[in-house]
Amino acid sequence: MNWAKLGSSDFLKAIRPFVGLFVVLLLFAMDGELRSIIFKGGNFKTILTQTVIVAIGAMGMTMVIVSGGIDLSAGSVVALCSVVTAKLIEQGHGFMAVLLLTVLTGGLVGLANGGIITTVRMMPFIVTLGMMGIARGISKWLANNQTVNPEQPLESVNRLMDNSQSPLTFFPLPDGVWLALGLAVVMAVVLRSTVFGRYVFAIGSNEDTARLCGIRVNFNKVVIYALAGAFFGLAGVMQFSRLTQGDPSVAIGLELQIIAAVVIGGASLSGGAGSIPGSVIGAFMMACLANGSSIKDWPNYMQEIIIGVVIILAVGMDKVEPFIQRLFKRQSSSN
Amino acid sequence: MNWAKLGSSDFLKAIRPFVGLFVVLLLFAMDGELRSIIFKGGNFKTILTQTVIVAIGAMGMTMVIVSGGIDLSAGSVVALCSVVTAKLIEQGHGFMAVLLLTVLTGGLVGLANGGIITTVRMMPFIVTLGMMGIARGISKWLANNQTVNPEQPLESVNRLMDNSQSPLTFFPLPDGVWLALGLAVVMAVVLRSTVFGRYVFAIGSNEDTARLCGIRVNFNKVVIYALAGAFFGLAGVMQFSRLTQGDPSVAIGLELQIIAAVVIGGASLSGGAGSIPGSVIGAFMMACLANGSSIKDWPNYMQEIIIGVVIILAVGMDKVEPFIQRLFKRQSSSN
Amino acid sequence: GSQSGDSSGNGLSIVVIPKGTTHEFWKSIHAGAIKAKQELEAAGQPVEIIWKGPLKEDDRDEQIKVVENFIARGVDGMVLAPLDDRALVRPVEMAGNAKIPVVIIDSGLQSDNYASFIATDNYLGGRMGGAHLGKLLGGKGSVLLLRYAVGSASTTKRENGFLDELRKNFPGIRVLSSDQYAGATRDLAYTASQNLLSRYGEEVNGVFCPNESVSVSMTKALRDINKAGGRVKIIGFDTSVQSLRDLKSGDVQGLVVQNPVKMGYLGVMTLTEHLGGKTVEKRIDTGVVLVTSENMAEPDVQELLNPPLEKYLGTGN
Amino acid sequence: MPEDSSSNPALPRLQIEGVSKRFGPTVALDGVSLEVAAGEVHALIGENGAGKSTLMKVLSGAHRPDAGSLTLDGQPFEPSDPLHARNCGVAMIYQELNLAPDLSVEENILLGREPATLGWISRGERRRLAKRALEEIGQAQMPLDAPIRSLTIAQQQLVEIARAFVGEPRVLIMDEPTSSLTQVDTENLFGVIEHMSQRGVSVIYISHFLEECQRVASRYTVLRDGQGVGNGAMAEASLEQIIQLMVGREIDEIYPRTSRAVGEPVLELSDVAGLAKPSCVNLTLHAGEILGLFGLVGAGRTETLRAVFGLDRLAKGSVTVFSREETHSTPAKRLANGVGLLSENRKEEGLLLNRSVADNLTLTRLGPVSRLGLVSGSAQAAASGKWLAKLDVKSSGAAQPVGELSGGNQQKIALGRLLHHDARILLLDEPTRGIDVGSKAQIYRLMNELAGQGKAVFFVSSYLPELLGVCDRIGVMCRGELSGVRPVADWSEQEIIRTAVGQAESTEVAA
Ligand SMILES: Nc1ncnc2c1ncn2[C@@H]1O[C@H](COP(=O)(O)OP(=O)(O)OP(=O)(O)O)[C@@H](O)[C@H]1O
Ligand SMILES: Nc1ncnc2c1ncn2[C@@H]1O[C@H](COP(=O)(O)OP(=O)(O)OP(=O)(O)O)[C@@H](O)[C@H]1O
Ligand SMILES: [Mg+2]
Ligand SMILES: [Mg+2]
Repeated sequence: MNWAKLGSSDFLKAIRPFVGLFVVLLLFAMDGELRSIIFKGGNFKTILTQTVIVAIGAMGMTMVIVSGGIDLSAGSVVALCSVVTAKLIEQGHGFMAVLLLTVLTGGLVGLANGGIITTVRMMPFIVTLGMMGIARGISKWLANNQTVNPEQPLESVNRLMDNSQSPLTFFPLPDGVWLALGLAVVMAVVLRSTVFGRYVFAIGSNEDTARLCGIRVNFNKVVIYALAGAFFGLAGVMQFSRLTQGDPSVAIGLELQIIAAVVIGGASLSGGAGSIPGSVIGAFMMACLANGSSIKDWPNYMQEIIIGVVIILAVGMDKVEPFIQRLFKRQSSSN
Repeated sequence: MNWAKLGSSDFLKAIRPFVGLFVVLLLFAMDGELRSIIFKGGNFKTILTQTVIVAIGAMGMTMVIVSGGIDLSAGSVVALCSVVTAKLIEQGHGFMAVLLLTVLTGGLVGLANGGIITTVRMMPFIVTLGMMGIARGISKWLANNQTVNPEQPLESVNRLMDNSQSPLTFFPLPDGVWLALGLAVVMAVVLRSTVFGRYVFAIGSNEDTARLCGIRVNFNKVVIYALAGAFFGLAGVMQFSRLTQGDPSVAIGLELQIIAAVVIGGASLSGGAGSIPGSVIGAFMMACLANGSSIKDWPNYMQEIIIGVVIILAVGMDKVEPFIQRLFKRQSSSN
Repeated sequence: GSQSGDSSGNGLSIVVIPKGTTHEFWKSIHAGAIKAKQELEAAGQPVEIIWKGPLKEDDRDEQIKVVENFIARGVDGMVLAPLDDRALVRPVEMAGNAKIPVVIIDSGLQSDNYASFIATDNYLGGRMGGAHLGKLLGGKGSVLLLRYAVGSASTTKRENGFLDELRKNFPGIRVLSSDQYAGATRDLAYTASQNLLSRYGEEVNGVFCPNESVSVSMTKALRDINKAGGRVKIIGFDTSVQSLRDLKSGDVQGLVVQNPVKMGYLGVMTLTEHLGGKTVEKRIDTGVVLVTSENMAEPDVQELLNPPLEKYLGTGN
Repeated sequence: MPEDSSSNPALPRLQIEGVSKRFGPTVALDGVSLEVAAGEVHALIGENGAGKSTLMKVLSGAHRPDAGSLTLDGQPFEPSDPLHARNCGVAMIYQELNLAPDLSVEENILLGREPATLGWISRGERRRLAKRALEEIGQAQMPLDAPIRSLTIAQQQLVEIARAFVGEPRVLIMDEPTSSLTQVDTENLFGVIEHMSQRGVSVIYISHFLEECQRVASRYTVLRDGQGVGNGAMAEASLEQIIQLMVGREIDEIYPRTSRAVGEPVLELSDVAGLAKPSCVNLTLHAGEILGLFGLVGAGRTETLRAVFGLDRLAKGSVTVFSREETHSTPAKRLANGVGLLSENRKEEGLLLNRSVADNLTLTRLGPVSRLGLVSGSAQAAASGKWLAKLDVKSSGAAQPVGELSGGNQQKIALGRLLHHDARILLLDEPTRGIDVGSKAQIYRLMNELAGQGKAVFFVSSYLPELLGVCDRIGVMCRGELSGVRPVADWSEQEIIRTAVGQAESTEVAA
C-alpha cells in the first residue's frame, strides 16, 4: 500500500522539482572544479541571495497559475516597486512604512489586474500583457526616466539583500533570504491547508464547479491577483535592496523567469496543479545553473541554452512518469 | 436578414481591428500638429516599413494562435535568423539562397517546437518558452556574441527594408513592404479558403473533434509550427535588412508585440478565432501609435502606457459588442 | 522627459537621441545640450531641444525607429549617439537624403555621412586605465575584464585599449577572464560580477570595468566578498553618484572619466554652426581624464565629476 | 455502397471477432464478437463502463484493438484512423458532442472531408453536400452559416447526426444519439433510421433507454465488463431479461418507495422568471417530499434550478427558503442555508476532474475536516471513506482523481458532495443522465432514503418512467412556464407529454 502511494502521480509530481535539483547538483558535484567552488558556504549564500527575487515573485505567481491564470506584468511591477521604494526612501519614510507602502503599490496593480479580469471577463494573458506596458510606463514616469538614488540610504532596506559583511561563510544569511524562506513556509501552508488555498486549486481546476460549490470565484480571483501583486511588490523592495537604487528599466523579462520557475516546480499552466516548495526549488535550480555556468566560465549563450533545455525537460518528465508509476505499482501488487 | 448578418458576432469580430485603427487615425487627425505630419507620404512609408517585421511575424503567429497554441520563441528565432542571414551573406551566397536557407532555419526551429509539442504532448507555452532560450543562445553562439557585419554587403537583401533613398515620398515603397503585403493576401486566402486553413480553425476550436473527423491533428500542428517558424525566419531576414547586420540580441520581447498584434486583430488565445488581415492591421495600429507618440514628442512612458491601455481596450471591446448586436437584431426583427 | 522650448517661427528644432536614458552619463549629455540651448538663446538664436531615447534601451531597432520618426516628422538637425556603428549607418544616410544634418556623439559610425563626430577617444581611455592598473599592480598579478554588452562600439574600444596596453607594456600580468559580458543593466552586471568572482575571487588582483554600470556592480560584488578597499584594485569608467562614493571610500582606485556635458554641449553647438553654414571640424575629441583619490579635489576635475545638472535640467527626479 | 451486400446477402455486413482493448490496467474489451447484417438495426446494450463506446471507437478507427479482427463485407477491415474508417463507409455519431464550436454548421458537417481540388475548398459543393445531409435527417431548415456555439444542444446533436450521413455510409454507429433530443426529434430520428435500414445501411444503436432500443432495433447484443454476455432478436427478449444480462443479477426493485411523512414547506417559488427562461414558475416544495419536474429540452428546467440556486439572476418573482424570503442569493448563501445543487453536466460543471475524490466530496463544507483552521488531509480522507462506502463507489480510494472514475461513479461523487454538505433541500438536475440501470436504481434508493429522513428533493428529469416511479408530485414545464404540479397518481403518461409539448398544438408539433 505504501509503495502504491509512493508511485502515485501526486507524490511523483510533488517530488519532481526536488529530483530535478538533485540531478543538477549531482552533475555539478561530479565536476571536480565546480564541486570545489559551488558548494562553498560563501558561494551558496550568493546563489540563495540571487534566488530571492525570483522566488518571492514565484510565490505570487504560483497562486495565479494554480488558479488557472497568468500574470505577465510581474517584471514591470517589480521595476515599478523598486522605484516606489526609492521614492519613499527619498521622502524619508522608515523601514516598515517603505515596506508596507511598496507592497501595497504592488497589491494595487494586482487588484487592477484582478478587477479587470473578473468584471470585464477578459483573458488574464491579455489584461496582464497590457498591464505590463502600463506598469513599466508608470515606473519610468515616476523615476523621470532615470535611476533613482536616494541621497540618504535607508540601511535597513539596503541590508535586506546585502551579504557583503561575511562573504566567505554561509552564515549569517541576509535578512531577505530569511524573509523569503519564512514566507515560503507560510505560503506553502496557506496554499495546502487553508480554505482559501483549497479554493485556489478548485478555481483553477474547474471554475464552474467552484462557482457551483459556493466559492465566490470572482472575489477569490481578485484576492489572488492582488496578493500576487503584493508579492511582486515585495520582490521590488528586494530588487531595490540589491541595486541600492530604484531602476525603472530593471527586471525586463523577469516574468518569464518567474513563470519558468513555477512551471519547473510542477505547476500546470491550465491550472489546478502547483506548489510553493516546488516553485521555490525551481527558482533555486535556475540560479544554481546560472552560477554553475559562470563558474565553469561557460559563455552566456550556453547558460541560455541549458536553461531552455531544462525547462522543457523538467516538464517533459511528466511523460516519463507513467512508466515509473507502473514500475512502482507492479512492485506493490506483488507485495 | 441582411441586417442580422451585419449584426452577427462574426462580422463585428472581423471588422473590429479596422474600427480600432480607424479610431486611432481619427484621433490623430483631430490633432492639427499630428495631422500635418502623420499623413505625409514619407511618414506613412516609415510606419509601413516599421510594421513589416511585426506583421510578418504576426502572420505565422496567427496560425499558431488560431490553432490553439502559442509561440514564445518568435523573438529569439527572428534574432537567430538575422544572424543566419548575416552568416550566409558572409559566405557569399546569393539572394535566393540566403532567403531560402534563412527561412528554412526558422522552419526547422518551428519543426522542433511542433515536434516536441505533438510527440511529447507538452503545452506550447512551455516548449516555446524553452525554445526561446535555446534559440537565443544558439544565435549568440553562432554570432560569437557579437553583431555579424558581412564584409561584402548583399545589396538585394539590404534593400528589402531600405527607405533611405527617398525619405520624403510615399513611393517607391521598399521591397519588404510589398513582400509583406503580398504574403498577407496569400495567407489570408490560405487560412480562409483552403482545407489546411479550415483545419487550423478546427484544431483550435476543438482538437478532439478534429481528430475524430479524420484530421491528422499532430501532422497539421507540426506543419503549423514549422510554417510559423518559417515566417519568423523571414522576419529575421527583414530584421537583418533593417540593421544591415546580424544581431543576436535584437528582438527581445518581440514575441509579445507580435502576440499583442494578433490579439488586437481579433484572435482568441483559446483558439478557433483570428484572421490575417486583422493581425496585420493590429501590427500597423501599434506602429501608428508609436509613430504618433514620437511625433507628438510624448515621453516614452506615455507610449508604453497608451499601448498597454489599447491592448486591453481592443480586446475588451468584445464585451461591448453584445449591446451593439442586440441593437442590430432589434432592427432586423422590426424589418 | 521632454524639454520642448518655444518653437517660434525662426527657431531651430534639434533632436538629441541618446543610447538610453537611465544612466547618469546621458543625464550629463542632456545637461550639456540644454546648456548650449541657453547660450544660443542668449545670443539670439532660439532652438528647441527634443530629448528622445529608444523605448527599449540598448535596442538598435528601437533607436532606428526614433531616427526614422524624426526624419519623417522633420527636424532641422539631429545629434545622435549611435547604439551600433553599422546598424545606424543607413538611418543617418536617410537623414542626409532628407536634408537633415547629423552630428554623431559618444560612439563612432562606420560612415562619413555626418557633419561631425564628437567623442572621447575611447581606445585611449582604455589604455589609460590599463596603464594605471598595471602601475598599481607593479607589473604582475592577475586581472579580470568584465565586458559591457555585445556590439557596443565605444566600450569595445575601451576593452581593446585596456587589453592592448597590458599586452604591450605589462606582459607579467595575466588576464583571467575577458570574455564574459555583463549586459545592459546594473542588475545583470551585478549577477555577472558575483558569479565571475565566485570563481576568480581568490586569485584576482585587479579589475577593469568598461562603463559605469559595470564599475558600480563589480565594486559592489567585490565589497560583498570583502575584496574591496584596495585588496583588489579596481579601475572603472565614467562616473555616477555611487561610483564617486566608491572612489572616495577607497574601494575604487581610479576612474577614467569622460566629459559628457561637453559632448552634449558641443553636439548642439557644432550642429547649430553647421546649420548656420559654417564649416565644422569632422572629428572633435572631448578628452578623458584619469581620476584618482589624489587628483579628485582639483577644481577642473570636480567640475567633471559633479556637473551642475540641476542648473540645466531643473530639479526633476 | 448498399448494392455490394445486396449482391451477396449471405455475408454479414460487419463482423467483429474476439476484439480486446486495454487502457493501462483497465480491460475495456475482452474478446467481444458481434455480427451485423446489411440493413439491420442492432442495439448495443450495457452498463456504464461496459465497453460500448470503446468497441465503437475501435470500429471507427479512433482506437486500435489489441487483439481480434474486423471484417466489412467480407473484406478484412483495419481502420488506421477515423478518416480511413469513414472512407470505408463506417460513420459514427459520438457519445460526447464532437463539434468545433467556432466553425459553421456547414463546415462542421463536412469537417475532414471537404470537397477540394489541390487543397482548395469548393464552397458551392460543400454547401450542396451539407444541405443534402441535413435534408436526409429532415432538418433542412437548419441555418448553414451559423456558428455551432450559437445553436442549442439539441440542434448541435442534430448537426452531429447529419455529419454521419455525408458520403453514403454502409455502417452507421449511433452512441446515445438521443440523450439530449426532444421527443419530436427523437421520433424524427427513428424515422430516419428506419429509412436508412430499408436502404440497406446497417445501424448500431447504443442507448441506455431500453424502450428506445426495443423500438428501433431488430437484434441486440449485451456487453458486461468488456465481454459479450448475450445476443438475440429483440422481439424475443423481455426488458427484464436484458436488464438481468446487463447487471448480472436481478434488480428486484428499480423504483423503491417507502412511506414517508410530508412536512413543512421548505422552498417556495412565486412568479419566478429568469432573464431568458423560465418565464413563470410557481411551486412549493415540502420537507420529506420528492417533487419531479418534467419537460422537453430547452423548457427551462435547468435555468429554473440555476436561478433558485443563485447561479443566474432572477428577472422577477420571489424565492422563499425555509420560510425566509431570499429572492436574490448566491450559491454560497444557498449552501449555507442547506440548499445543494447537482448539475446536469458533471464533466463541465459538476466535478473537479483532476482533483481527488476527497477534495470533491468535501469542497462545500471544509469545516468538519479542518483542525485549527487548517484543512486536514487525513480528516478529509476519513470523511470521504464513509461516503464511498455508503454510496458503494468503485474507486481506489479517497486520493484517486475523480476524472479516473467511470461516469456512474462520478455521478455518485457529485451526489455525495450534497450528502457531506448535509443539504436539506436537494436540487437534482438529471441525476441519472448517461448512467446505467444498476447505478440508477441505487440513486433512486438514495433519494427515497433522503426523503424518508425529511429532506426535500427536487428532481428534474427528461426520462418520464423514473419520474413516475420515484416522485410524490410532478410538475411539467413547457416553454419556460410551469403548469400544474399534481400528485403522481393524478397524471397519466400521455397527459404529461401533452402538457410538455403544449396541450393546444399537441397534434401538430414544431421542433
Ligand atoms: N481513453 C481511455 N483511457 C482509459 N480508460 C478508458 C478510456 N476510454 C474508456 N476507458 C475505460 O474503458 C471502460 C469502458 O468504457 P466505455 O466508454 O467503452 O464504456 P461505455 O459502455 O460506453 O459506458 P457509458 O454507458 O458510460 O458510455 C471504462 O472502464 C472506461 O473507464
Ligand atoms: N451550458 C450550456 N451551454 C450551452 N447551452 C446550454 C447550456 N445549458 C443549457 N443550454 C441551452 O439552453 C437551453 C435552455 O436549457 P435548459 O437547460 O434551461 O432547459 P431544460 O429544460 O433544463 O433542458 P435540459 O433537458 O437540457 O435540462 C437549452 O436549449 C440548452 O441547449
Ligand atoms: Mg459510452
Ligand atoms: Mg437541463
